[in-house]
Amino acid sequence: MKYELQLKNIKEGFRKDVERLSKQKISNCYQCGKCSAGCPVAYAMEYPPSMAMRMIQLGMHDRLMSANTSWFCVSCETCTTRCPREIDIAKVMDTLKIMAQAGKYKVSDNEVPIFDWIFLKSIELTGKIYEIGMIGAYNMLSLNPFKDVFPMGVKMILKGKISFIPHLIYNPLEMIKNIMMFRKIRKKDRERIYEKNV
Amino acid sequence: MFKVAYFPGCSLSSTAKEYDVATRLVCEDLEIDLVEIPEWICCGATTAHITSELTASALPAKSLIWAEKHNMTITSPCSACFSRLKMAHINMEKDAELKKEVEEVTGEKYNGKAEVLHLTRVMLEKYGIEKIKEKLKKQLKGLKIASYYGCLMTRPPEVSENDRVENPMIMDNLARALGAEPVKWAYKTECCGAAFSLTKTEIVRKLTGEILKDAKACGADLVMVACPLCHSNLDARQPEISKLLKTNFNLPVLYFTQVMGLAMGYDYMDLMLNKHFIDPKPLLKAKGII
Amino acid sequence: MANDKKKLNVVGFLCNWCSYAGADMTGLGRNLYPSNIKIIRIPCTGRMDPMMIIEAFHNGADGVLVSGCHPGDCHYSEGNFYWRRRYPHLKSLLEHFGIDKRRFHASWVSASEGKKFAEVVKKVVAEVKDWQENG
Amino acid sequence: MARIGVFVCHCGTNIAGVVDVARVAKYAESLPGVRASIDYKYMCSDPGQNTVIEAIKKYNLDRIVVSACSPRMHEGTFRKTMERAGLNPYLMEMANIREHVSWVHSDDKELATQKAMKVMEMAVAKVRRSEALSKMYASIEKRALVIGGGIAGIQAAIDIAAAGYKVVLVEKEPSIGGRMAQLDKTFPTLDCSACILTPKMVAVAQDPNITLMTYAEVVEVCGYVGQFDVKIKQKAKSVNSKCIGCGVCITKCPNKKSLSEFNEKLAPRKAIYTPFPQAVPNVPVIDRENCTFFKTGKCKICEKVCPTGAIEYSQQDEIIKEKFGAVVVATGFNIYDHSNYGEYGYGEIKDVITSLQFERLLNSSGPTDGHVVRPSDHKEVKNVVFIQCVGSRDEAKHRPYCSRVCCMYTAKQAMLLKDHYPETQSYVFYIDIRSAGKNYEEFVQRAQNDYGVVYLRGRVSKIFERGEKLIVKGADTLSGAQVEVEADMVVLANGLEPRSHAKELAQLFHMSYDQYGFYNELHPKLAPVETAISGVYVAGCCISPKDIPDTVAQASATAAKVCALFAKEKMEVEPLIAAVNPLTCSGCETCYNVCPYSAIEMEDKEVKRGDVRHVAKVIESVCKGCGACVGSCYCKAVDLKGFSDRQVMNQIEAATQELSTKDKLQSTI
Repeated sequence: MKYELQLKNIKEGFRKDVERLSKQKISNCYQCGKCSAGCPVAYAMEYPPSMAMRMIQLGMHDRLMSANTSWFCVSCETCTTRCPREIDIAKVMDTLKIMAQAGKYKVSDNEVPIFDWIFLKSIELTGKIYEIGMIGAYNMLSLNPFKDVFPMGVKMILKGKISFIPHLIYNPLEMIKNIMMFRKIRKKDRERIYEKNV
Repeated sequence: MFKVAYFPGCSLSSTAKEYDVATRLVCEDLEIDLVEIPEWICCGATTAHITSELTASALPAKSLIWAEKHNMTITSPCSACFSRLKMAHINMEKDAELKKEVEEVTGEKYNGKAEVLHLTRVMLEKYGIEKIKEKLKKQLKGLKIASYYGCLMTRPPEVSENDRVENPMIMDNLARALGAEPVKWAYKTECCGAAFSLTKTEIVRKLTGEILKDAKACGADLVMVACPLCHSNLDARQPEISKLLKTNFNLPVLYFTQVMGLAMGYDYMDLMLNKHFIDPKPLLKAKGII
Repeated sequence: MANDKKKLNVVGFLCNWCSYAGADMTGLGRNLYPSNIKIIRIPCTGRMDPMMIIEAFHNGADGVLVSGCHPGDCHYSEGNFYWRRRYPHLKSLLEHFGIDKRRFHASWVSASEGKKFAEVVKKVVAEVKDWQENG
Repeated sequence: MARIGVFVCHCGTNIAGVVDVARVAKYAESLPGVRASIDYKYMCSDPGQNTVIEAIKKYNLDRIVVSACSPRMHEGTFRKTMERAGLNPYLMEMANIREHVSWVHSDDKELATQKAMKVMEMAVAKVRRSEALSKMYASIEKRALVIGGGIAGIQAAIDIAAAGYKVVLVEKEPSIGGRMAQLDKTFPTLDCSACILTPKMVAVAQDPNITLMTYAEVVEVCGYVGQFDVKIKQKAKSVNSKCIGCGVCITKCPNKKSLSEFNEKLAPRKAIYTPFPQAVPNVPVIDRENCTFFKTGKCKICEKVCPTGAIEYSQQDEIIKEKFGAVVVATGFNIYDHSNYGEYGYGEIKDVITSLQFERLLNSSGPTDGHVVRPSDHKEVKNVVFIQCVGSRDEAKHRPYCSRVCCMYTAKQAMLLKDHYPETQSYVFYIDIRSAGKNYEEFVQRAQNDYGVVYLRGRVSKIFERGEKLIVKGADTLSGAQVEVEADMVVLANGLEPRSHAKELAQLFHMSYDQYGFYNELHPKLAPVETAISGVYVAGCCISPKDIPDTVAQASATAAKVCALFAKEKMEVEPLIAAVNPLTCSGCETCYNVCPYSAIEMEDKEVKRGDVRHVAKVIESVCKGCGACVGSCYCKAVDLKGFSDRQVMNQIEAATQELSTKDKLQSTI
């Protein structure tokens, strides 16, 4: 694998985006690999976390953003807790996902973003999670309509663990405030990620 | 009687109803007044912080602001909700700009005064383990309990503020206080794959499988948890994991308030133990607890 | 560096053994700080005559910093204790005279704390600037 | 009117790269009293100094300002230059435009140049008020104190004694030998540590010039170079000089509840003990905290069995006062306590041990007679994992520095293990291998190639117990793989840190130390064994982690410094001291009370004819020039030479004035 070092990728662009949005000093990483050693999902990642940090240092956004690494991060914070250089690696992984989902870089996963969209829509509209609607919608959109229906889903319903009626915020005024809040957040997020008016 | 702002979280009103019920029962006995935050909204869970930093802070902020206004410690029995509440509090403390933005979108002011504690700490530290012992009706003799803490209740340390990060003992101490035998095992803080339950189920099966394997190998009769997400992975997914690993774990997974409830004399149906996929009845009968 | 291009003059009195050496260490480590501070070397903070500080303000200094060894680490055993007792009295006296408290500072910087010295200067300059701009 | 010369140094590009030195020199010409100003590439060099001397002669200068680096660096150099030019050395001031200007304001050359001009102007203002001071001399007590009986202290004591001077070696443990005595073998030669150390220990004991004080601590220090008054506490050994070291008391002592410090708590020791069989002096001490007699009043077995009647329960701690001319501090190191590493088991997993414990296990006179067995069940080991950088290069644990010796000793330990047990396998987790040193890199290569030690580049994330085994979860960043090793024992390469009491000792001597407690040398390169306190020298790991050869080299260096000091009959001391003007002194005795050195005495003096007053007087040989009296004098009767009120006031005035507008650019400072 050959990579042509480009100063603009190292000094600005991708690496700078990551450092700005995650507020972490990526150059601190000295590649000890403790994050990769403890990561419970590193076995499934194309590049383990320590290698991802190196790729950010060198500005290799094409390669890193088309890999599954950040999407397989389960946010267990093991890496952050044990990092000897005090880098919040989990937050860096979050940042990669935030940037991708905001459309600034490539999205290389087709499960998590769909789930995230449905999940947040559910909160936006009802204030809480509406499981069955959410699971249903997720299964439909991810083209796997019968995932987890048998036997787990059915058993869940039989045990009364999943309700068919959404739990709503009872106060309609609060609901409208909630929807307005999400609108404001989206605007601010765009400004922040694309550095408009910042 | 002391008042605590209660943030049950979405799971406790659906998939983990039994956790909510058991928690309320136990707290009533302990004379802890759980004041449910009116009109609380979802904490955003993992989804929020991997989608937008602002959302991840704004959603919990509403509850934090309510607790601050009413001068109450805010608690959640769900590790994920607790972690998000505390994380939002810490992030706003560290990042003045973020705090300003949160105040703008929520339209309310936050002074950074809310105290966020996980339910285990409210009960075992604020209330006190000795006082709990006084309320017990029976001892859970002979029950080997593996306490599973998972990620969000323990990490990162500035959020959890637990006794220690790598080998927390707070729930083990509770198990001992209840008369049970805490199991020494290695996977008590390993990740179960939580957020991937729906999206990347294979990962959950593998990680949870390893946790169950270690608990079983270390001789646990049951696993005690304090998080509905861990519970659904360890319990609801247990049959399929057993099948996958060609074994039968048959390891009941109980919420810690349910285990406390048992020692306080509540019975099987009071604590809604029937809701679990792995029925703890045979085990509890064998040990003479019910 | 937050150099204030406007006239902003801070006089720094540093003890020879800790803070002056600490400021040397700042240079060795190439830690940058605002150039508004002018350093005067004194043997020990215990030598600080309150008149010197009053003289500095009288001559138009915008801020004064006095920095010495950490309490307990004084080269002369107890010099910085004398200064530690003098400082709060002097500060309140100066406030009484109308010298804003943001203009007069004391700190403890050891010979190895090069980075800390840069931070101290940044903080002092920022406070003096705050006074200058916001009154 | 003063005739001042200003000399601006480029210091190569160190100053000139940022500051426009020519402009600084030009500006100097505009200042009152300045008769000459010259800039030169390296002012401290020989031609540079000659330029100064020539200018002094040519322009008939009577005082000068050198605008260069810190006075802490070259004040002495230029004072000598002044002498060579026939001027009083105290009519020279340094303007620090390197450490305080060019190195810290490199982001804005214009502002840096303006500040350099200002700093120079302040020095000119000060030197205008400088007075010629005459030299002072002090006598030297030609006895040296060496603190710490490790290899550094031993070497320093032997070298000083060899020059014929008396040495007192103080060690807080019952025996000298230090950390080196605990080691099995040394890298890269695999010499037996005891074999090369014990002859030196014996040499110390037998040297007539060396007084050995073990089980003793320095508790108080007064005075200064040439005349240190030191109080040493000799702790009660409970064994007197009649002891012949037969060891019967140790064998018969029934109390073995305490753990041996020397064996890193791997084995018990008696309440009456010597740390190890080759101890020097070979006299046991009673550990009173654990002795049955001292706790309950019953037992006295040691007294009964002692053939010479050397046991003396009534002994008391004794404070011994001594005078010394110089001090060598060589207090050595502790290893990092890994109980802060939760992921490595909080120090609670028995078979996760420290490197020093492993060293004791390897040692044939160690607690297991050289058998490497697990502390938990005494079973022999097969797979051993070594983890480097535990408490080193770890900011999260507040130990960001490299401990320098761990890479090497880990390789050594892995090799020694293979030598003992050819069927064992070692794994080493490392981040970078640092093997700079003669034959060091070859040594590490040998461990890998000849001894088959498996090196894995990555830190370990977690160790946990599974059954009897330890599971080590690490990574190999070179292949990108997660690595899990099933081990019988894990050896942590704990980093080095100063002894826990290092800070208190530094405070006794007023030495400076860094945030970890390592002592600061006067200059990291050019004065590596001197401290800011003249007459106090440092050697070994109390400065920074280092290996045995470097430690021994430093120890000998301190000895050279001490001998050079003692070779003089008397010593020059700075005349920067306080002086009282009896005419204005009110006799309030404030200065008398504040002086930390009792250098002020009150006398009745005829200040004017027929006017006898109670006034203060400075005892010149005692005054150290701190200025506490000056700062507290109500009537401005005391002043400090070299930092006089008029000098400092002049500096303040210059500091607060704007640059004169003769400089072509409008000043913005």
